[in-house]
Amino acid sequence: MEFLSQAVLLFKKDLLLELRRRESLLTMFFFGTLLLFVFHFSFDLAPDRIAEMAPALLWLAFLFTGTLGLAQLFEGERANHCLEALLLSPMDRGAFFVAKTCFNLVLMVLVEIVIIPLFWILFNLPNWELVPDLFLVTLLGTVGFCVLGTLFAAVTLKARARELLLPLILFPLMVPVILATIRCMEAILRNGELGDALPWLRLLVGFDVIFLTVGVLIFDWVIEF
Amino acid sequence: MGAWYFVFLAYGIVWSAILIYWLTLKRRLARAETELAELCASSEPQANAKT
Amino acid sequence: MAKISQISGKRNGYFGALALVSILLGLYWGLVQAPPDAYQGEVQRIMYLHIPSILTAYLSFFLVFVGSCLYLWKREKRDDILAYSAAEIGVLFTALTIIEGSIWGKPTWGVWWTWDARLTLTAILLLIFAGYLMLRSLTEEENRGASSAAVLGIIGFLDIPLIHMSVYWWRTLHQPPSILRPDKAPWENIAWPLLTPLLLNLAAFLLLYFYLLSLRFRLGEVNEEIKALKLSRDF
Amino acid sequence: MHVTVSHLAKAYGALWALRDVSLDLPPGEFVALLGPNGAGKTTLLKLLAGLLSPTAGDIGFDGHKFRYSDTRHRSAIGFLAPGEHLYENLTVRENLIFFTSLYKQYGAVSRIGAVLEEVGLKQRSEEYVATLSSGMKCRLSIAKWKLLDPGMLLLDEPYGVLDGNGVDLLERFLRAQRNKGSVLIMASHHVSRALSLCTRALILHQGRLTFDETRQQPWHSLTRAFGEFMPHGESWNS
Repeated sequence: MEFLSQAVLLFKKDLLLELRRRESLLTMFFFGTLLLFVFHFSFDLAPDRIAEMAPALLWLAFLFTGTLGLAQLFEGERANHCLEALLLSPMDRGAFFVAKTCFNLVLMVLVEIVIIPLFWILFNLPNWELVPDLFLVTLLGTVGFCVLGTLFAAVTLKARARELLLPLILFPLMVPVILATIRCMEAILRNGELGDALPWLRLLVGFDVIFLTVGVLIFDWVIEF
Repeated sequence: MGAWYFVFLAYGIVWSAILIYWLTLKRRLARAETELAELCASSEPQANAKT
Repeated sequence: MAKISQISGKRNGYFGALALVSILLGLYWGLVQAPPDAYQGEVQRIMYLHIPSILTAYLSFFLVFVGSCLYLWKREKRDDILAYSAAEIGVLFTALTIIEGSIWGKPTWGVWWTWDARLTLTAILLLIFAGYLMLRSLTEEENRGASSAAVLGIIGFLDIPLIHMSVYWWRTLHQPPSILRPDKAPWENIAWPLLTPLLLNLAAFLLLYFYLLSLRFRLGEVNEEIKALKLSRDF
Repeated sequence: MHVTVSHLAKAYGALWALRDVSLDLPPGEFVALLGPNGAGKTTLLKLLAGLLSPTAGDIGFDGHKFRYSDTRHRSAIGFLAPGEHLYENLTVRENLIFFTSLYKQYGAVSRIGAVLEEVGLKQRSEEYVATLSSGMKCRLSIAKWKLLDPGMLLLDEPYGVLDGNGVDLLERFLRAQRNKGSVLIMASHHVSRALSLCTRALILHQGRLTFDETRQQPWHSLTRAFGEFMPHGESWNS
């Protein structure tokens, strides 16, 4: 249970730091809305093609906002050599990974809570009652993104051109999550419930579980000097 | 655009790429081994001198 | 892995000669001896190149995975050299696979690039490989780069089945899957007379692959020895 | 805590930062690590702290070989870099609460108030660390390690920014730790201060251990060995 208490401790520290500096959340939020406007101008969403366009646009917005969040993820540790302070301590590296993943997840979920309804308003889409289901699927996709994103944000911590390298490594690995999330959202939009997109949902859940466990196990070598 | 054109195109590209890679690999290996030989040669006398 | 590194220069030569002979044999059999395919005609001969190079690409990704796991576990330089040698050759073969795939696609589908499941999968594989090599070269500190690349090697390999599934499901939504169907092994749905050249070429490719790998491995080891010698000289 | 170091070596690329250092430090040993800049002092400290993986050799705590992944030994390792290892955007108290719970010293949380009083940061305990002066930050680091009470405390040039009673505070803390049986290794250029506290002196030169002797009152051998590195004009009462 020590693992959990350390994870909670680190998570609270990150939240406190974020409340004090308030830079990641606001920048991610404004970046997300900015992307929505950009999409609105560049695509004329004919009502009938809404079903397959909306999920792709939403998910693209979240992907790029998440990447922005990942770049900021270890900033708190970078200042004043705090990462060294954590590595010095008897902290379980897996707990550190879980804390960082949950922190980034919370940031992205907060952004998504605002962006999805805003998306509905901007693109004046009809079926409002589907938003909760959509949000659930997006949540699963975001978990997958945060797990691998945090892992590779830590891996590229010491690399040159960090901000460029991270998306380059991350996006090919995210292909299953991108495809699965968009297919599930499309199914929900088109016929109200998952139906034939269930295997996609299983793939998504499998992805999250596999890489969360692998991440916790492997994080020892990722963060070590 | 006979079918043979595409076959030769594909085979040509693949085998020339592999050939080029093989040659560069050979050259890099040769250069590395000569450097190794020089290092061994130059560090031998020094090692003896030191003992 | 110790076996490969013991192959001295001379024995490497025999290995190379053997690979060369089998390549020429495969070429002759595939291009001249084998009858053209029933409905695809001559273009089918690219298949003798395409399937072996895909399998070698998959093999090299597996070797990267094995090398990365061993390196993280035992921290021996040798496993790391194996991993990035396999990665380097893997990138070459994956790129060639994509080129062959598009050349083969032109006469059969009339377009240079089709979002066929196999080609998309190979393209993603190439991106992951490229990410692996980029990560290794952009990380300054030596063994930090090695362990970061090892992590990507492992995660990348574990991700392949998921990518494979998602790309094929995505593909079957739009058009029926092509020859390399996931449910049946490639050689089941090919007529017998075409099979022997395919297997011959496959053997040739594997021999070539291991020959190149042993050369690249040797290069990695020599570089390592040079660094060790320089270090020990001013110890 | 008994610290043993055998044939420790560290190379960055083709350059040796540290070559074949072997030490045996019984509990209560206070080592003054001396030597010119770039002699490998910080590298040795970081290797002992487990922040760097050595190219060769290994480190043992109370007989157990130190491995990087196991965090058992980590709670006993202290590394005082003045002003560093503190979260700038957390307040003084939050920093201490965070680190004491991270090191699982839940008992120490109640002593935070008293320790802050000692280091003179009592009235600033709710301020952000970023607003503190570097001297104050150094005192906060001292307070932090006073609470965590490590078995081995490494110090990297702690005197840099401390004022008069700051130095007294630090030296009282170091003597207390020494009497408690923990091993202290201090890398410093304030030779006279370091020698007045230490029980043993090491001199590192270009990564090599050129001098390793326990303290004697007229320390002529040290004067000779250290002569060339001394800033001319400065002398110390060894």
